[in-house]
Amino acid sequence: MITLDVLLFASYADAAGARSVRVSVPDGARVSDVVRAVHTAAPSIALPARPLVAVNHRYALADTAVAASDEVALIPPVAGG
Amino acid sequence: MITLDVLLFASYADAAGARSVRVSVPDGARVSDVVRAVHTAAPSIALPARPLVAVNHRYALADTAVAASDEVALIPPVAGG
Amino acid sequence: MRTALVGARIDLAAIVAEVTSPDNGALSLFMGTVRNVNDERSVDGIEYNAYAPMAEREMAQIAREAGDRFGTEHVVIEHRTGFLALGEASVAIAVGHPRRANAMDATRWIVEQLKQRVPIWKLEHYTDGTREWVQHGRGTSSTSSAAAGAVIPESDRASAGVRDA
Amino acid sequence: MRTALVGARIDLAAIVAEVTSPDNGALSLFMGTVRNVNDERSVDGIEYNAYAPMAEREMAQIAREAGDRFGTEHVVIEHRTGFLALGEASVAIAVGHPRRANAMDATRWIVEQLKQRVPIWKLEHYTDGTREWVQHGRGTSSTSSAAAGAVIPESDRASAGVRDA
Repeated sequence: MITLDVLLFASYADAAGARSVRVSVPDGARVSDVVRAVHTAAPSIALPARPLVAVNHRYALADTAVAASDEVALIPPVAGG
Repeated sequence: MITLDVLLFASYADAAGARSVRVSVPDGARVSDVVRAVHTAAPSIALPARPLVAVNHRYALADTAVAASDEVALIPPVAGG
Repeated sequence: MRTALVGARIDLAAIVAEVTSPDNGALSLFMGTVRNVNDERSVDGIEYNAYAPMAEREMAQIAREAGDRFGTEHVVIEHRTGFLALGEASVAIAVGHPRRANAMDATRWIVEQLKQRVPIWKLEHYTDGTREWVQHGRGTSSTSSAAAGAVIPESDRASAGVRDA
Repeated sequence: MRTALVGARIDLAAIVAEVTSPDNGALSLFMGTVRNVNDERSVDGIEYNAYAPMAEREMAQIAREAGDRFGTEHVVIEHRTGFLALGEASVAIAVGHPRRANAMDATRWIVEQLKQRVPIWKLEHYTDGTREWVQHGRGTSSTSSAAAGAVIPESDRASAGVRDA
């Protein structure tokens, strides 16, 4: 198992009442596994069906593999500018 | 007859060696008559077939009537910006 | 070429100086400013919140892509964070280019990319005392997310499906 | 809304302040600057010459038309006259608007109209000591003239035929 503190922002952070959520996923887990784990750990976050996820500051695919050293973040719909 | 000092700019002024050219046209003359008179008075100006002409600071039509009190100008192809 | 998240007021004169060059015949600028009304609600100010390291990476990437696509090194993008009052500039984009059409096209492309890709969020403060995170497009989260996904480069795209969500 | 021919350096900060308003979410700017090369000739500077009263009238007219067309009062156009060194701004256009697309569309429309309608000419000074009046489009005078005629409003168009020329 690997443990990750998944970063949360904006409406996701407000819904969770925290800037990150700790999840455990099996070794060899992929982004989609992390998203499911966040959904279980923090059901108050209204995640869309296919939330944007960043791994090490880059948008990641659902099947991107995740390691314990990765910085993983859930990205709410962006609204800059 | 009416006498007009037709204003010249840029390449037209350089070709004529003057900022204006004096022409006389019949009473009731139109812009096209003024252009022909300029062409005769200052043949060194390389006028296009249909030069732009302004009467009182507005682009004018070939058949616009011209009075002695009008400010008439020949407008070379513009190049601002 | 320079991009930055900034905490203080955007210095437009400095940005203009940076993209000014005798090689350029045109300089195009865009600034986003805080508006007093959004979706018919009266706004007091906006708090800009960024995922800073990723926002900086995406902004730098957008500037590089714009440079390649439109053919110029003279690109500056600055985005502010923190609380902004009405009328203040949240973002400034400046492009210098030999040709005016390219300068304007590049500016427009950058602002659209920035709004779709850069992880920055705004918390609007309304005059009635309430606050809300702005959702562009006013669609559902899932719609907005799909729209964003569609413009992020294939190599850089998120689509973490949550089949049981 | 303000338009002006100016003899001194364009003050961008002042122009930006003029079109800034809490009603606006976007501010678009365009500046034309003196480039060191034109048609592969090395340029030293450009002398801008205007038919001042008519240029001012046309600029004001363009600003009004842009305001009507794009829905904003926040339009400023300044054009310089006299000799400009490399890198100096010859024209500045600023548009503030609630919406970014309109601000950028208006800016582009204004610069194109300005180049087609406003009686201003430029005498390029080349590094080899020669000077030449710039002809946009590099066509013959008659081509340029026809092109200009095509965009001037019907009510305001010149077409003084010289049948015997």
